[in-house]
Amino acid sequence: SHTDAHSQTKVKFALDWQIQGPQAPFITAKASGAFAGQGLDVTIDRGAGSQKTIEQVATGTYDMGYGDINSMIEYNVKNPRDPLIAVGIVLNSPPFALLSLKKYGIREPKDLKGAAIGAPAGDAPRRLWPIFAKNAGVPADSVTWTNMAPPLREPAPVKGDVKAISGFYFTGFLNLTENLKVPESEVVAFNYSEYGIDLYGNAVVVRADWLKANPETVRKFLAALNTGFKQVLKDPKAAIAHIKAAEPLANEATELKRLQLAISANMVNDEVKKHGLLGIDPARMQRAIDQVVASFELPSKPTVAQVFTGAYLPPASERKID
Amino acid sequence: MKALAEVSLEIPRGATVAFVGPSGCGKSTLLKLVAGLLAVTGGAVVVDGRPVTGPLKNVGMAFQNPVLLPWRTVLDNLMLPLEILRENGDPRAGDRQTWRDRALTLLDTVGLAGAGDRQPRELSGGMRQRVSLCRALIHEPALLLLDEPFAALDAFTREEMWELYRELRRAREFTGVLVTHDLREAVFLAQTIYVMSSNPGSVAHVHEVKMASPRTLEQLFSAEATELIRLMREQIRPRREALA
Amino acid sequence: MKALAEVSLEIPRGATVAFVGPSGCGKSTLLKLVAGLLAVTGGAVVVDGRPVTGPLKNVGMAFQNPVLLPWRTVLDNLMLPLEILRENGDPRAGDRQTWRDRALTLLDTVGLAGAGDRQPRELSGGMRQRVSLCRALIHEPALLLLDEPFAALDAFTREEMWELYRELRRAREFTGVLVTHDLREAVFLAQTIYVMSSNPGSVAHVHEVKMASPRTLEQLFSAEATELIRLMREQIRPRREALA
Amino acid sequence: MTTRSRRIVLPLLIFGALLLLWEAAVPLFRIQQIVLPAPSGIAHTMVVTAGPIAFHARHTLVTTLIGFGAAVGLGLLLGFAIGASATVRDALYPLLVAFNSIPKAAVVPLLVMWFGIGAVPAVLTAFLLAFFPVAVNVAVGLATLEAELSDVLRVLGASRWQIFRKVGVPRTMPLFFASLKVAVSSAFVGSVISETVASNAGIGYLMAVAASDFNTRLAFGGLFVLGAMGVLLYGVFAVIERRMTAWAYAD
Amino acid sequence: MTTRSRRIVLPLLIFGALLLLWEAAVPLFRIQQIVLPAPSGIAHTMVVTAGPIAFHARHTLVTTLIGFGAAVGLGLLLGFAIGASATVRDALYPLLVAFNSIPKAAVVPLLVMWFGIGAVPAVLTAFLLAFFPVAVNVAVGLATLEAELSDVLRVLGASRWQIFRKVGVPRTMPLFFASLKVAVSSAFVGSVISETVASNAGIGYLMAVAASDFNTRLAFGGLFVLGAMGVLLYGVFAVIERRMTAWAYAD
Ligand SMILES: Nc1ncnc2c1ncn2[C@@H]1O[C@H](COP(=O)(O)OP(=O)(O)OP(=O)(O)O)[C@@H](O)[C@H]1O
Ligand SMILES: Nc1ncnc2c1ncn2[C@@H]1O[C@H](COP(=O)(O)OP(=O)(O)OP(=O)(O)O)[C@@H](O)[C@H]1O
Ligand SMILES: [Mg+2]
Ligand SMILES: [Mg+2]
Repeated sequence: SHTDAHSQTKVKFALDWQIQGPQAPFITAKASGAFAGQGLDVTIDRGAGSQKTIEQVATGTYDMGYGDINSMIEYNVKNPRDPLIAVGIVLNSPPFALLSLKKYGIREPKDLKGAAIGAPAGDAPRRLWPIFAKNAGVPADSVTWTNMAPPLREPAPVKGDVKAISGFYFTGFLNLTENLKVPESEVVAFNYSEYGIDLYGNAVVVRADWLKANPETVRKFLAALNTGFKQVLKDPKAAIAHIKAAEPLANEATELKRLQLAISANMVNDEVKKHGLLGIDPARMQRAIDQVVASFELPSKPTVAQVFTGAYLPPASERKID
Repeated sequence: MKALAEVSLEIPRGATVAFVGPSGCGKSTLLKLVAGLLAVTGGAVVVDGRPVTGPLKNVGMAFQNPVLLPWRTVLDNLMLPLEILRENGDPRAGDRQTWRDRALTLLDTVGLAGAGDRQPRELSGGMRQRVSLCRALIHEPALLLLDEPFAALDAFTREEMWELYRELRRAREFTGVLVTHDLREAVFLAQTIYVMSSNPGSVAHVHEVKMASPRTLEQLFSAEATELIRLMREQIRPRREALA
Repeated sequence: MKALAEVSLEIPRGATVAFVGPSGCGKSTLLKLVAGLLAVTGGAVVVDGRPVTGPLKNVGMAFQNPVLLPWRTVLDNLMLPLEILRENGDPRAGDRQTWRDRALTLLDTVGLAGAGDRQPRELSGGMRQRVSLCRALIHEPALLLLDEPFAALDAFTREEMWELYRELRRAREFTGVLVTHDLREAVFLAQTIYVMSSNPGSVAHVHEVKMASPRTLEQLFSAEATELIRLMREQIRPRREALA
Repeated sequence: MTTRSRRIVLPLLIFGALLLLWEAAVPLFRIQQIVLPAPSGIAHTMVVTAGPIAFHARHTLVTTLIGFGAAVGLGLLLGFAIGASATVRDALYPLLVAFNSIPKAAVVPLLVMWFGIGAVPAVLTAFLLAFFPVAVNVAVGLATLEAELSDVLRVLGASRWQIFRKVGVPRTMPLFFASLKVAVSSAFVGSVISETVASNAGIGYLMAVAASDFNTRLAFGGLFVLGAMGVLLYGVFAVIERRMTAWAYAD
Repeated sequence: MTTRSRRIVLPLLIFGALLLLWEAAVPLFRIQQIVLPAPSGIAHTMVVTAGPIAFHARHTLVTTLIGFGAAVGLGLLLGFAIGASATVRDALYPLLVAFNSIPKAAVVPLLVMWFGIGAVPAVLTAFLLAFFPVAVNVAVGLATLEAELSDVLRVLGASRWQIFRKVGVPRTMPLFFASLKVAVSSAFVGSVISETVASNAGIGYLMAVAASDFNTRLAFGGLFVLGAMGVLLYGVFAVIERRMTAWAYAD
């Protein structure tokens, strides 16, 4: 990065959330010099939620961002004039989950009937609840939702304000067990992916017109991200060291666990092992779009090509992991 | 800075004393000390046999600048003492109507009939001074402290006020302490006149006014009164020159 | 409410006129009208041949209540006119040092030598009045409006102030308008005296003071002066009774 | 035009002009709806959603007024204590200031943790935001009381409490009412913040939901409703102020 | 004890007593750390994290002061305009009030959308929160100016602007400085709010990180730092106030 900074292309990049374990691919790509090696000078800002990031990229405040692809689909349908497009998937399995505690006697989704569930209004799993409920055979209107900001979410079931919460599995599970000291055996989790919800999770997104104007920048960015991603998978501990350097307030042990949880549950699955990092399976993407459109009750349905392009990814061979 | 040197004097109950002296010699300060509004830094003020440590309770006071509460009408300003007395369970507090009548009578006496509903800011300087005087009188205090209460009045209104004071005194006993620049006023109203001097303020001369009370305005033209006024003029003049 | 009935009068340049009359008859109001501080509701005020529509610029004014800016020392209060004049590019604004000297001289003249650094709240009533007078004089205005400027002063200080006024007038020409309750003061200082009456305020009598100027205090004891004062007393008295 | 009607017409005119400018600017500069929707679109959404908006607005209003009432009570009390006694001022003031420097948005999660989700934290937040301006202004008013005004009562044998009531309170009224106007706005802000963080009703909640739906029109509509309600509350206290403190305003 | 030392010792004593009570209550009522950590634990965390805390505190301070400075400038200007001209007041005031009733926390997302994450939205939020109290107090001060004070200058031929400077400003100083103390706290609150949602540095950011980690000790530590900084800023303006407006305080 200490090469001639002036000749480097500047990129403003927004994360989905704070700098934590699961954000390691981006932080590592920057810290290890992968971005600089591609001639990019990337500024990484934290995000205020994976849905907010979509807005910030859409408005041009940021060149690129790391946000929820499902929110992006919704945004595109509602704002057809300036669509975004995803160029690389980082969370291949969506981390969406409902979490509850054994003490409420909830063993399976049916038991949620009549319960109050807490989540922020924009929470993706909360908004996808209707389709989860359908798949799990629970009437969608048999629960009540309580609005709460993210930091209030995990304490709520512990204190008894609500019986369950929705959220990202790795975040919620770790917050409950690590921070709130709930025994792991007490936690009940319903992962959406286990209920026929085949969505993708967070992706690198960019405005379609910006992509057209800066194809090389996107290509280089993804190449560097691929390098960083692979380094993270190979040595999560080293990745956490980069996280700690970028955010001295981070707790290394917790973030390592969070990262490992994200890797095993969301970043690496059979599809990734088969096709490589950052890419998609078009058939699955089609199913995902169908589900999002149904769940969000969207007026029109975009095509796979409008949602994702793999054209700027490094060759599959470079994205392959063992 | 020391505004007043040791001043020691005694005012007999029921008498009226006057303080005269050059501007800035400490008359207003002295009055505030007597009222207990200022704390003495040395020495003591004794009123009614008791040393003054805080504000006195049974006094009526009119300040050099008439201070009316700007958010109350003239009448409501006059009702102020009633409110305080009544809340403090003072036996002198009668019912509201009696006080209203008394207030209206007083306003009439000082030539302000009909001004009861006006706002203080609508009054002229002399009118405010008269309202302030009424407020000092309305609860019939045993001690009346007046700081140039008639300075902003024309000669005739002023003389009418002198007569008003005289009538009040005749009707009811109270002790009066009067600060004034008008030597005729002092002679007309007081039994004892203290001539003060500056730097620091102190009592330079004491005069007993021998004329019988109650007095008439004609008595002011008597040889005795004229001579006393002339004498006090002389006593004040050299003091000022010494100051300069 | 109408405070003043039609009042029409002309003040010759360089003369001093005095307004006397019962309290509340509208003297202060008249002065503020002349200064342009109040807007006329009917009629017109003409100063120097031009109708007054806003505050006049070249006047010195001392109010009945001495208004000093409480956040400035005495000296800084006196420097106020300089600051305004200088900012407005007035040729009379000299350098700061000259003004300082002038302020100190003036303070000395009114018996307040050494008070320049004091705060207004530390002054007695009469001292404030004198400071306010100095502020009205310091920029040597062509028109001087004084509302009972000497009311809070003892007789001697007051007479010294009269003499000060006389000396100032002798040294420099200016037009003076004086409101006062002191008939001797009016006779000593003014060439014309207007006796006002109330309800609504209007000029009831006009007196030319025939005595030669500049005058001496002794002249106040002359038959002419004594007679004029007696006459004006009578003129004011019945008015008040008519009011009551 | 009378002063009264001018007070209503003038700001509406300016407001209308601003809206027109805005309406024109949106297509002119090709501003995305997500960045800044056109006023006409916002108005349309507001009309369509009038029912829910009214419901949530009422909820916010009630919450605000309860918190505000409590704040005025405590603010007066504190302001009096601080303005009247140097010891109390020296002891309490720095702590109050410290407390006031803590963004209430940061305290809301704690309040929710302690009192659960719903109206209680909203009322408390409103209260916490509103009492400080009242206390400060009352304290300043009492501390800058002209000595002569209270001397008038002191020589009547009035107690400190009586002087406070008869002179301190009326003299401080202009400041007190000025502070009420500020405080009612603050209370309003407080309840909305709290509703945004954790509530199932109120304009704050409405805006949080709108934001999560990419419904910027409704979110802006919420802002307008907040502004209108703020003006209304402010107006009520401005009228009361004029009534109570006419003497302090030279006109 | 001198007044000066009393001003420092008294609040510290009370603060200490409160801390002790708190420390004792936590084990006594078996309060969970997530609900309320003990002060000793908070202190420990603060010492351990002193480096980052100092860094973030400095960032917040700079942001606050820039926003505050701008707010004072505009607040004075607006307050003057509103206090001096009835037309301006009638036209602008309701709009200002409406604007002030909009919780700035709700505006931050918009600011972020327009200016991105970082110091700019924080400065702007600080500014937006701080200018209103300044403007209101200055306007009240000017509107309640005693006519006689300005008459003194009017007869000297002073312009409105001169009267404003020579009488209006000093007469309004006690109110202006009272408002500065409030405004600097508000500015501080504003920058922290903004940092919480949209910044990579500052105490607000620190608290957001702590909250998302459920590091309640650090979050409370952040609150203490905010309180301390608030008192400091307030203290500075209180000292300036005393210097400038001693004449208004009878003692
Ligand atoms: N708050 C104060 N601080 C310092 N000095 C003061 C204060 N108040 C009054 N003084 C000084 O004390 C002296 C006496 O003042 P005081 O008001 O008693 O005079 P006075 O005799 O009433 O004068 P006047 O006749 O002009 O009203 C004056 O020299 C004045 O400057
Ligand atoms: N702002 C006002 N509103 C209504 N009436 C007023 C106002 N100011 C003065 N007045 C009335 O106008 C009349 C004249 O007042 P002004 O102050 O001119 O009297 P003055 O001759 O100076 O009396 P004094 O000798 O007592 O000072 C009085 O009756 C007074 O009540
Ligand atoms: Mg005096
Ligand atoms: Mg007058």
